[in-house]
Amino acid sequence: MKTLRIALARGAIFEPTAALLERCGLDLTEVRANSRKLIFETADGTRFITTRPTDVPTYVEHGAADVGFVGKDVLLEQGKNVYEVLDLGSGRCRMVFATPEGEDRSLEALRHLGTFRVATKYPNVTRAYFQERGISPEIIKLHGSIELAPLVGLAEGIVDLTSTGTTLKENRLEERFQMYESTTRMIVNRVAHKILAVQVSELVARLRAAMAEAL
Amino acid sequence: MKTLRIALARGAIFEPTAALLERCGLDLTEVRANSRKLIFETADGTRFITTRPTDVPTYVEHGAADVGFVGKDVLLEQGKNVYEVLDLGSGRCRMVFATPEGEDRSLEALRHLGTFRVATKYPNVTRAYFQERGISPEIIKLHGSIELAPLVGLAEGIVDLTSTGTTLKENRLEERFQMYESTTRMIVNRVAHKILAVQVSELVARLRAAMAEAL
Amino acid sequence: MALLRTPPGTKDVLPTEAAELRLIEDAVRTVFGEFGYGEVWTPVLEYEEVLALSEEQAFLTGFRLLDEAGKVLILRPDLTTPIARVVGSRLRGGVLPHRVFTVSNVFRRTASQRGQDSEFRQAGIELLGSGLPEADAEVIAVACRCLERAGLRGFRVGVGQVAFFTELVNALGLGPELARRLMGDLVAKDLVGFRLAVEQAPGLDDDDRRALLEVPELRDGAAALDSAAGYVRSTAMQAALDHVRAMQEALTAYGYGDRLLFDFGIFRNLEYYTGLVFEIYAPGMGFTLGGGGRYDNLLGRFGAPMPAVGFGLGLDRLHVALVEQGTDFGPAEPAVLMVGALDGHVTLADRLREACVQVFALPAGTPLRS
Amino acid sequence: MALLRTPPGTKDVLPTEAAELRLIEDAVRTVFGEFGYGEVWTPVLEYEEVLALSEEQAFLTGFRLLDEAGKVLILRPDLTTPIARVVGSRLRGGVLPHRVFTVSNVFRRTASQRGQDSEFRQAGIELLGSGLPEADAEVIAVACRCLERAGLRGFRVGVGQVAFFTELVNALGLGPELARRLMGDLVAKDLVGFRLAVEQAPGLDDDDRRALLEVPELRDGAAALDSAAGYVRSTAMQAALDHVRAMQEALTAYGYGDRLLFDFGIFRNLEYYTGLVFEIYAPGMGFTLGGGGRYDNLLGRFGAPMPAVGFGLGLDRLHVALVEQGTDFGPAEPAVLMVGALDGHVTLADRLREACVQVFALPAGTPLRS
Repeated sequence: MKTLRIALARGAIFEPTAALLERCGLDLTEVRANSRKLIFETADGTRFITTRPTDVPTYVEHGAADVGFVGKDVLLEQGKNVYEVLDLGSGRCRMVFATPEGEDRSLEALRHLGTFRVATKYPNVTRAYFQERGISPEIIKLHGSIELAPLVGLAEGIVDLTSTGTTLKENRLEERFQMYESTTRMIVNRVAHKILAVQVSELVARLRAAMAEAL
Repeated sequence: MKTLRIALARGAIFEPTAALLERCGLDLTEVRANSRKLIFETADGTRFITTRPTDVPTYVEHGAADVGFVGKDVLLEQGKNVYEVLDLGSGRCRMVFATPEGEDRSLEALRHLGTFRVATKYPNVTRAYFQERGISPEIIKLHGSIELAPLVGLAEGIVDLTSTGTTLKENRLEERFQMYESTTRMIVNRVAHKILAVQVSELVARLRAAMAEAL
Repeated sequence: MALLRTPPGTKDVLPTEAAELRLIEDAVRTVFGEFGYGEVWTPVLEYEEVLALSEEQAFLTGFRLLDEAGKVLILRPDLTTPIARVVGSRLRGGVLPHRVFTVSNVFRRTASQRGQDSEFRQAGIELLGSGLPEADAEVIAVACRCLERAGLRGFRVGVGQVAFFTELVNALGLGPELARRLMGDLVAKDLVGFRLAVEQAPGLDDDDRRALLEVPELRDGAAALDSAAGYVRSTAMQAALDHVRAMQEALTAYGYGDRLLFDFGIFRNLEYYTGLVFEIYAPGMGFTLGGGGRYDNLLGRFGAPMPAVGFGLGLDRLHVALVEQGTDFGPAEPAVLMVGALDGHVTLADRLREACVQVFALPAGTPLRS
Repeated sequence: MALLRTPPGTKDVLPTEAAELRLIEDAVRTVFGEFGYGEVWTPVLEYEEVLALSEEQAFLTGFRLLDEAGKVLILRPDLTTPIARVVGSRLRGGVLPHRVFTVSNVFRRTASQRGQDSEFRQAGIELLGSGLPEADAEVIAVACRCLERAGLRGFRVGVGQVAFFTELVNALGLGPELARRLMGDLVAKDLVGFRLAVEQAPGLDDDDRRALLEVPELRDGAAALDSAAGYVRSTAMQAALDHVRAMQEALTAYGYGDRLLFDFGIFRNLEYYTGLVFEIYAPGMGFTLGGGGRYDNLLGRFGAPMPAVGFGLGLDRLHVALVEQGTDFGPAEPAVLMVGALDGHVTLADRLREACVQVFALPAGTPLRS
C-alpha cells in the first residue's frame, strides 16, 4: 500500500506536532536528529519533508506532499485549495491587533485620515479583517520584528501572533483586540484525499485517538 | 546637525557592512554585542535599526530610516522607490537558474507545455527575467529551502542565490546560467536624499574613502 | 521598447504545444460526436446579470468591463452558465434530452503567482432534460472515453452524491441558515470548521451529529455505498443512494465500473451541484483534470426548468498529465524542407502537398544549418 | 428575470452552424499544415502598450479593462500584432522564413446595430523573414487553396501595391506630413479628401497632380500593370511594379494566376502595410472575405526587424459565402436515434460508436415525434 508523504514545518509548531505523530507510532528519530536534512524516509516508507511553515500549504496544494501540518494563521493568509481535516489543538497562539501603550493613536489617525498604518506579516488576513468592518488601513508588509514598526514610526499598529504576550510587553505595545485564534491544522491535497483515502483516514483516526488519550 | 538613522540587515551581509562602517568611524560596538535588541543609538546620535534583509527597503522607503544597506537581490525583487547611491562591492553572490543534474528537463517542458515550473524566493525578478526573454514560467513562491523543490517534483528548476555553489551540488542541482550578480548597496530615502543631503554625501564620501583604502 | 509580455496567468502557445493540444482536442471532439453531442459556441463576454443567475459569487469576480450602456460585462468564467442561457433562450422544444458540447477558453482572475490559469481551455458536455442515473453514467462514460482516446492511463473517477448529505440535513430538520453554513464549509473543504458547526448546532442528539460528521467521511471506495446505507433516514436519502448504485451499474456496461472511487465527501467547488458529482484523478497529479455532476436547479433560473448533468475537462491539465506519463505525440504527417521550392519548383511542392506531405518551401540557396 | 441576451455584436452559435464552421476550419487548418505553417495560440487579452507598438490607433479603441497593477488590457483586435510580439520575444533564430498560423477570435467594439462583428473568428498565416515576391505568391496561393478546399467557387483576388504610391510620393518630394495625410485618406477610403489634399498641395505641376490622382485609379484588371508602367518616376517605383509582376508569375505556377484583379487603389484598412496588398472577393458578396499583404516595418518595432507578409480570412464570412452558393455540408458520419440506449442497450450503442456511427441515446419509451 502506498505510504504518505508528509510536510512538516520546522519552527514553533514542530515539537508538539512531532510528539503527537510519535504517539501515533510514526518514527521521527531521524527527523529530530538531523535538522539540516530536508527529506527523510522511515522504515515503513513514510516520507517526511521538512520546510518553512509558510511553505507547507504550497507543497500540499501542488501535490509534492500528500499531507501537511501547519498553523491556521498561515492557511488564513494563503487561502490555498486544500482540505483542512483536523485541528490538532496544539501550537495555540492568537492573532491580535496591538498599538503602543497609552491612548490608542490608531483611532485618532482613523478619525483624521480615514486610515491608519498597520505593519504585519499577514497582509491578506489583515486587509480582509478590517475591510469587513469598513476600514481600509494602509498595510505595510514586513518579514520579521513586526513589533519594531510602531517604535520607529513606520506604523500606528501591528497585527501579529502572540502566545504569551511577552514580546508585546517588552516593546511597550498593548493588545487592543484579538482577531483570530490559531492552532495547528492537518491539511490534505485534494487528490490525495480521494486516492489515498484509506491512508489519510487511518492517520486521522490515529491522531484523534492520540489526542483523546492525552486529555 | 541632524544625524542619520541607518537600517542594517542582520544576516550574511551584516559583517562586511558593519566592518566598513566601522572603518568610516561609526561605533557599532553595541550593535555587535546585542543581537536581540533592534534599535541602537551611538554617542554622536546616529541611530541603527537592525532588521531582516527583506525589510530594509521598506524602512527606508517609508522614511523610518534615512539610509539602509541591503543586497541588490532584494532591491531587484522589491523595486521600491528609493535612491540607490553606492555599490559596496561586498556581500557578493549570484542569482542563478539551476535544474537537476543531467539533461535539462525544463527545456523539454517548455517545448511541450510552453512553460515550466520555477521555485524561488524571488518571484518578481524571476518573472521579469524570463518574460524579457519571451518565456512565462509558472512561478512557485517558496520562503526557504528552495533547493528541495526539484527533488520532490514541485518544480523543474529553481532561481536562487549562490555564493560557493555548495548547496546546489549537495542537492545534485546544476547551474544552467547566471541571471544577476548581487552586491550590497547603500540606499537612501528620497526625501532624506534632499533634506539631509550634507549628511548623506559625507557618509558616501567616507564609505568611498574606506573602500579605496581597502584595495 | 515596451516589455513584450502577456498578461499575468496567460501564455503564448508555440507550434509543438499547439499541435499536441489540437490532437487532444480532436480526440475529445470525436468522442463527443459519437455520443451525439452538438457543439455550441457562445461569446467570450457575458453580461454580469446573466452570470449572476447562477448564484455563484465566484463567477462575478473575474475580468470585468463595461458595454456602451454602462452595463457590466465579464469574460466568461465557466461554460455551463452560458449554455443554460442558450437553453433558456434558444433551445426550447425538441426531443429531450438535449446534448451540447463546448470547447472554449474560460477566464478567471487569479493571483499572478499561481500559474498559467487566468485563461484556460476547457472541453465539456451538458446532457439536458434527463434526471435518470443512466444520464449521469453516460456523461461519466464520455469523460472516460475522452481520456482513453487521448491516451491517458491509470485515471480514476471519484464519485460523490451531494443530495445524500442535503437530504440528511433535511431529514434532521436543520434550518436553511445552518444548512447553508454546513454546505459552505464542505464546498470550501474546511472540515475543521464543519465539525465545529455540527458540534455547536442546537437540537441534535449524538446520533444526529455522528451522522452529519460521518457521511462526508464515507470514502472507502466501493464499500462506501454499503456503509452509506446505514445512514439512510428518509426515502429521499434512499433515492439519492439508489441513484448512485444505478449509475454504477450503467457505467459498468460501458466498461468503466472499475474506475470508480465512491466518496461522499466530494462536493466540488461550486454550489450549484444538487446530486451526483464526480472528479477525475490522474496518477501522480496533485490536481484534478476535471469533473462535473448534476445541477437540477440551474436551468429553472434561466426559464427552462429541467434536470441536467455535465462535465468539464481542463485540456491544458490533460496535456500536462499526458506529457508527465511520457506520451509520444509524434508528427502526424511526413514533412520535407525543400530548398528552392519558394521561388521555383512550386508544382513539385504542390504535388507533394496533394499527397499529404507537409512542405516547408525555402528560397533557392538557403543554407540548412545542422 | 434578467434578459437572457448576449453583448452587442456577439451571438451564440448552435450545433448545425458550429459543425459547418468546424468543417471549414478543418479544411483551412489542413491547407496551412501542407504548406508548413505551425499553429500559435496567443492570449485573448493583450497589454495596450504592446498593441500600441503597431501604431494602429484603431487597435486601442476596443474592449478595455485593467490588470491588478492598473495597466490597460485590450481584447485582441487583430492577430498579426500578437504574432509580431511572439516573434520578437520567442521566435528569434532558426531557419528563415518562419511560418505561423492562427485560428482565433478577434474583437472590435462596434456600434451595436452593425451586426455580429464585435467578436469574430479569423484564420490567418504569417510568412516572416522573406521579402521575395514569391513569398507574397505563396501567401496568396495558400489563401486560394483554403477557399478551394472549403468548396468556394468563382472567387477573385484583388491585388494592389502600396509601395507604388508611396514611392511616387517620395519621387515628388512631398513632405512627411502631406504624405501621411494622403495615405490616411486613401486607407480611410476618403477619396474626396484625398483629391482636395492633392489639389491644395504646394509646389506640384499639373503632371504631378495627375499622377497622384490617377495612380490610385489604375484598376482595369491585368492591363493596370501596363498602364502603371507609364507613371514610373524612380527605380523604387519600377521595383515596386516588378515585385507585382514577379508575384503574378509565381502565382501562375500554383494555378491561380487567372484569379487576379490588379488595382492600385487597394490600400486595405490598416496603415502598417508597406508593399503588395490583396483582398478576396466572392461572387455576389458585398464584403471581402479577407485579405492581407506585406508589412516590412512592423517586426522591427518588436525588436526583430525582418520583412513579412500574411493574410487573414473571416471564417464566418466564408461560411456565409458558402451557404449563399448552396454548399451541401452534409452530415459527415451516419447517425442514429436509439430509443432505449440511454438506460439499457449501452453495449450495442457503443459498438455502433466504434464503427463511427453517431448515436443519440434516448431513454426507453421516448416517443419520437415525426
